[in-house]
Amino acid sequence: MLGTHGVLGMTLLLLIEQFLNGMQFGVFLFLISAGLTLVLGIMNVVNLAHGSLYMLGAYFASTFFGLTGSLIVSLVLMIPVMLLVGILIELVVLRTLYERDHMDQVLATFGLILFFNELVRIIWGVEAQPLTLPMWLSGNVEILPDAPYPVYRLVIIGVGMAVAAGLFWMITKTRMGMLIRAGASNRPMVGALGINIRFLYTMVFGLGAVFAGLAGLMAAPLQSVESGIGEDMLIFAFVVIVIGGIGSIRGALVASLIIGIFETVGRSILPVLMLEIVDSEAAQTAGPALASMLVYILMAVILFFKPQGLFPARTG
Amino acid sequence: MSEPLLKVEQLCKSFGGVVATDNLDFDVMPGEIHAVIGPNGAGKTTFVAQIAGMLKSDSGSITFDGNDIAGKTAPERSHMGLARSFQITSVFKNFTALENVALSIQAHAGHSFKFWKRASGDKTLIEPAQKILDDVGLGDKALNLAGNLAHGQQRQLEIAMALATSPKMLLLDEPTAGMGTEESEIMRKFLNDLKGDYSMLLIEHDMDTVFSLADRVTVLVYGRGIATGTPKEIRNNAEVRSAYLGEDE
Amino acid sequence: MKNQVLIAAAAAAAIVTAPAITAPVAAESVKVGYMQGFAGGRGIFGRYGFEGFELALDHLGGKFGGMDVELTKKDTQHKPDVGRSVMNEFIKKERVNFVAGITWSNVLAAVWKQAARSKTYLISANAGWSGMAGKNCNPYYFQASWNNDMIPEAMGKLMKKEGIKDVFELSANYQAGKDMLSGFNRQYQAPTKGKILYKLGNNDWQAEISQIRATKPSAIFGFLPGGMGVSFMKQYKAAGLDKTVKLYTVYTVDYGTIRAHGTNAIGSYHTTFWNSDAKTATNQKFIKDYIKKYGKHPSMFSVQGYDAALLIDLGVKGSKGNLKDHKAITTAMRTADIKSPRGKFTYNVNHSPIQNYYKREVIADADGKPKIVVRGMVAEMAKDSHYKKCKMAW
Amino acid sequence: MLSKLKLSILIGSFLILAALPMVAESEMIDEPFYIDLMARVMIFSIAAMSLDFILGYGAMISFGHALYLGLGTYAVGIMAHYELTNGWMQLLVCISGTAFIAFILGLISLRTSGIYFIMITFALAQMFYFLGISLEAFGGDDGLPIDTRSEFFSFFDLNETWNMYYLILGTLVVAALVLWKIINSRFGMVVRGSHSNDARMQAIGFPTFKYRLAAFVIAGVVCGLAGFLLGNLTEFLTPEYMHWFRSGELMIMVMVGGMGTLFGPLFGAFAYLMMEDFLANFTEYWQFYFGPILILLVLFAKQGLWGMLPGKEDISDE
Repeated sequence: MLGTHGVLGMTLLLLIEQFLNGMQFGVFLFLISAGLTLVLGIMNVVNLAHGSLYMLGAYFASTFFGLTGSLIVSLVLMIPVMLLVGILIELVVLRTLYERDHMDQVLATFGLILFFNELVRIIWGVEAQPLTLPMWLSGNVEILPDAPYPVYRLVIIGVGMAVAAGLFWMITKTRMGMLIRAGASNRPMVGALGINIRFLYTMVFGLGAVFAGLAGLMAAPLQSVESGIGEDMLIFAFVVIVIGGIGSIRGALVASLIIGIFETVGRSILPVLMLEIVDSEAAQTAGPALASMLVYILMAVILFFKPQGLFPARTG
Repeated sequence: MSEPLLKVEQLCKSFGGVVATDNLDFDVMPGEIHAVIGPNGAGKTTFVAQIAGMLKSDSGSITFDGNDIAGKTAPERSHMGLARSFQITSVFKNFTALENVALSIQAHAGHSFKFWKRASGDKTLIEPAQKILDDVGLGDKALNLAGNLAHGQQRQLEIAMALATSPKMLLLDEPTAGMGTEESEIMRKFLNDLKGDYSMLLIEHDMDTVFSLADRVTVLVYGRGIATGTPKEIRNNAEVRSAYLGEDE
Repeated sequence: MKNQVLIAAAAAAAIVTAPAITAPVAAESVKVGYMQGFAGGRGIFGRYGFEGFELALDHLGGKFGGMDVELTKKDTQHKPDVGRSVMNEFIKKERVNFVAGITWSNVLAAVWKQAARSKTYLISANAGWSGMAGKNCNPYYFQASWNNDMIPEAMGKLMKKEGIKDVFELSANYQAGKDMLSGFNRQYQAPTKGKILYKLGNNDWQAEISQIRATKPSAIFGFLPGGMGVSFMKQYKAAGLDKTVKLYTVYTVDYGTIRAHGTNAIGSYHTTFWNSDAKTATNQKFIKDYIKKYGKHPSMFSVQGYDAALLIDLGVKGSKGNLKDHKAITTAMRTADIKSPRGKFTYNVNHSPIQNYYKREVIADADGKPKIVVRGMVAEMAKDSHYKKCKMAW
Repeated sequence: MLSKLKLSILIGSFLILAALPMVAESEMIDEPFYIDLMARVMIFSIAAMSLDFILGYGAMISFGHALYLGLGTYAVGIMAHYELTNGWMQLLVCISGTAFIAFILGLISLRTSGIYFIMITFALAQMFYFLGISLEAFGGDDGLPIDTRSEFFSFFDLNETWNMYYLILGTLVVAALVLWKIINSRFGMVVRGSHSNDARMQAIGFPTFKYRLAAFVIAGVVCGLAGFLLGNLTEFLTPEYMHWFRSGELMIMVMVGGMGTLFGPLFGAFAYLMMEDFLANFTEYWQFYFGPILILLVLFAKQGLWGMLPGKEDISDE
């Protein structure tokens, strides 16, 4: 299909593999976006500092792993710590922002980004932190012929799916989920029911922080743990949430997969495709340039036709 | 008999599975005050939004002054002579009362791509605005910030803004909402003075206001019109009494 | 009333005379401005660079060419326009004689003209923008590091010498990334199995890894700076690609990042200008004192900062105390007669170093921890490829 | 009308700015450095003011406004690169180019509102940032030196510090006056009305979308002019000017100065840039301190510097 131009040898098999890679990346994006869409949708707060929570998760993972040598123990240790961090942020900063406009929220949480980026450098130093994939997770399995796939990436898919399932269950089946939904659509009513909405929000934010931290922990063995890593992820997460529809878990999942596949397949195909169309120096750079703009173009197109995203939440 | 000014036929709107407007037929004759009442969640606000053009209807037709307006935007409907007030007071709080009304006049005085001349010094806007304020009894409050006016005055200002668009018909969404008895009384008198000059579609909660002002009343329950008639007929309608008035009184 | 007038007059006099009092003192010292980006994750280069610079100043007893030093350090925030503002302040307010530092090519491109116009010496402790090696070369600009494409050129030479028959090229889709590739290919001159220009800030490499695997190259040549390199190395290892494809990188592995790379980097190769294993007294003292002062191993950026300071020292010495004697300063600095940890280097016509490049490998030490070892010289006294465009008279 | 105090502060500031080059270069002071410093501050003042025009008055929270700053520099830089150094021509291209792009982007983003609007402006600006990085012909991320500054008149050489400075000051004054006129015009009333209640505006008969779009374009063009000046001042173009961090900074300047106060951002830009400079030289970890300061400002000093001054900016109390 893509011809034999193939310096990149883009065969059908590779295309399928890239598709899988895209899905895996999508699931990873969902991990990052899940907590953010909860906070954004339910509390209607723009939280730019979500990326910082992701970064903190990665740093804690590095430290705990360094101390214990076990990723699972690190996970167990990380959850209460991130919950605490989330609760603290909510109590100190976020709480005062609920009644403010989005502009204030953007600026205040921008302040949080600056603060956390430097905080980690003060505590952990300027160098990137170590965390190497433990042996038992570093194997490969051959899903497609001649293309061994890292076990750890399958683990990420598993965790992402588990989080998705857990969230659906929580939102639809549990009392907390019911309160969250009710709180989103009618705050005074929930208050009137004698439920402490402030406490509820604090817990939701704490939960969001745990999810962000979990994403950071899962990413740490595959990515550099350093100051500022949250921002790139934050941008992706926002694109996901906006495309999916703010506050919709289902939307976040679908949009994550769309973005993951679009980004991954797009950036591997586009440069080849461009060369196929015009074989020149210009195409050599235009391909990658276009690929890096791809998700933003996709977002603009989707929002042009569906200004509330693919799955607009009914409330609001 | 003359043609109705507003004629609504088989109007429908639903949100997800919830039906908000259910095959509604409705009309307002020239000069008439036609009130719509109904319990909470009956779909009154949805109905107003559909008439005003804020919500797109699923099906059905809306004819105003002989024109089908179903496909028109809210500003277009305003220009055709349909003016509305809001349930939640929505005057421009940072503007003075005079500027609020002047803005309304401006909306109907050609396009506003005029970037240079100072709007608040523009006699063609200010003078008629002052006159309307005088008419509604807010003349001496003209230079007060709208946000600083008393609640009842803000509601009056809102109607003044609607009047400033030289409408054929007023769409009033609970003009006495949130008012005390005294303020309600003033508003009632105020609307009574306007009676005859304008056709009105009046959404109202306060039964005294409805029964003292309306020529006709339609009762809305779950998006359906269950009865239409004179206030007296409605008061004596058994179905209405059980569905609505019974609970309310 | 009278008193008040007197006080006012005295105060006015003090204000007027204040600059006059400080002026003569200033003339006896060398004023140096150090500008680099220090904030955020990218601040690491500035940190190492300045530490090297400080250590050199220590070694020189706090003096340049025997003169007292007035050092002003400013943060450019990694922004070209802030860099320009800082340069302006250095020149017009601090009235410095020398400016050193600068991490990024774009900051260098934004500030060099101001320095040249005002005849202020500018010594790049890192940024190796090719524009400076070519048409913009001038008597007031000196390169203490390298030109962007020289390290990849050395890599190209190395991989050719080692007989690697084909490579997959991985570089960033921005200017430096493209410079790296052209530098590499200038020397390597063999077929490539493929090339990817990735997006700045890319962190998920699985798609690239799949693509590389599909083309079955013998080796990868990668320009993967900072965190992107750490991420790539982790994912390259996790995907098991290290078993079939060798990895050669530039600007990716160094002492500043080795801890973060961990065991992932073991078995990879890179080139650099600094023979960190050299047994020379200068190099050993540099490393020992650096570790003593900062508690960590110096990186190549530290060497660059260190040498930038030594170059200023050299220039001041040449001026014999007359900092207005630009001819003497330039002539002295052109000799590059300094005790650099990297060993001897000389200057080309464009003030770009002619120096050795080395192959380094990451191996596992006795504890299984990663260790950088030098595997010999790749290029001896190599010149950059832009100097012919420089029309500077010596 | 402005209160007496505010008017005097404005006029006073203007006089100080007008006299600054002479004072700074006088023998007594001899600190020409301040001329360049203030030139840069004024450019960001213009940019922040243009953002406030849509943000403070039109409630369009654009998180990608720095894009237009970048576009302005590209307009100068690209033309200078092809040796088209006629300032008038450059200005024309800069204005029409930024207007065109703002129009297209406004068409897309103004369909959304709230968080969606914030995010889409953000994403679109990032898109251009990445485009700039990959434009090899114009230096990619390295940026491109602008070898020749814009040429307007033979007697007005922008390489003269004073000329550059007064061009910027002049642009600032003109931009401030024009925007102030616009805000108080019929058009301005529509934009401000749709800020407080867009549904109400539509109900009284304003098709607000096109007015908001026009405001968005005006803000883009004014910010583009700031970029035009920035390119000339720094003799350099770089995609970095379009990075989202810059957009965030512009928002901070607006907030520090006072949202919806047009003249506030002039001082906001000054305060922010000075604060950045001060903190950055105080510690490498300056953002560690600046973050919390920003949060405190948002929480407790929302009205901004300008808003703290007595006298409400209310057009009616003439």
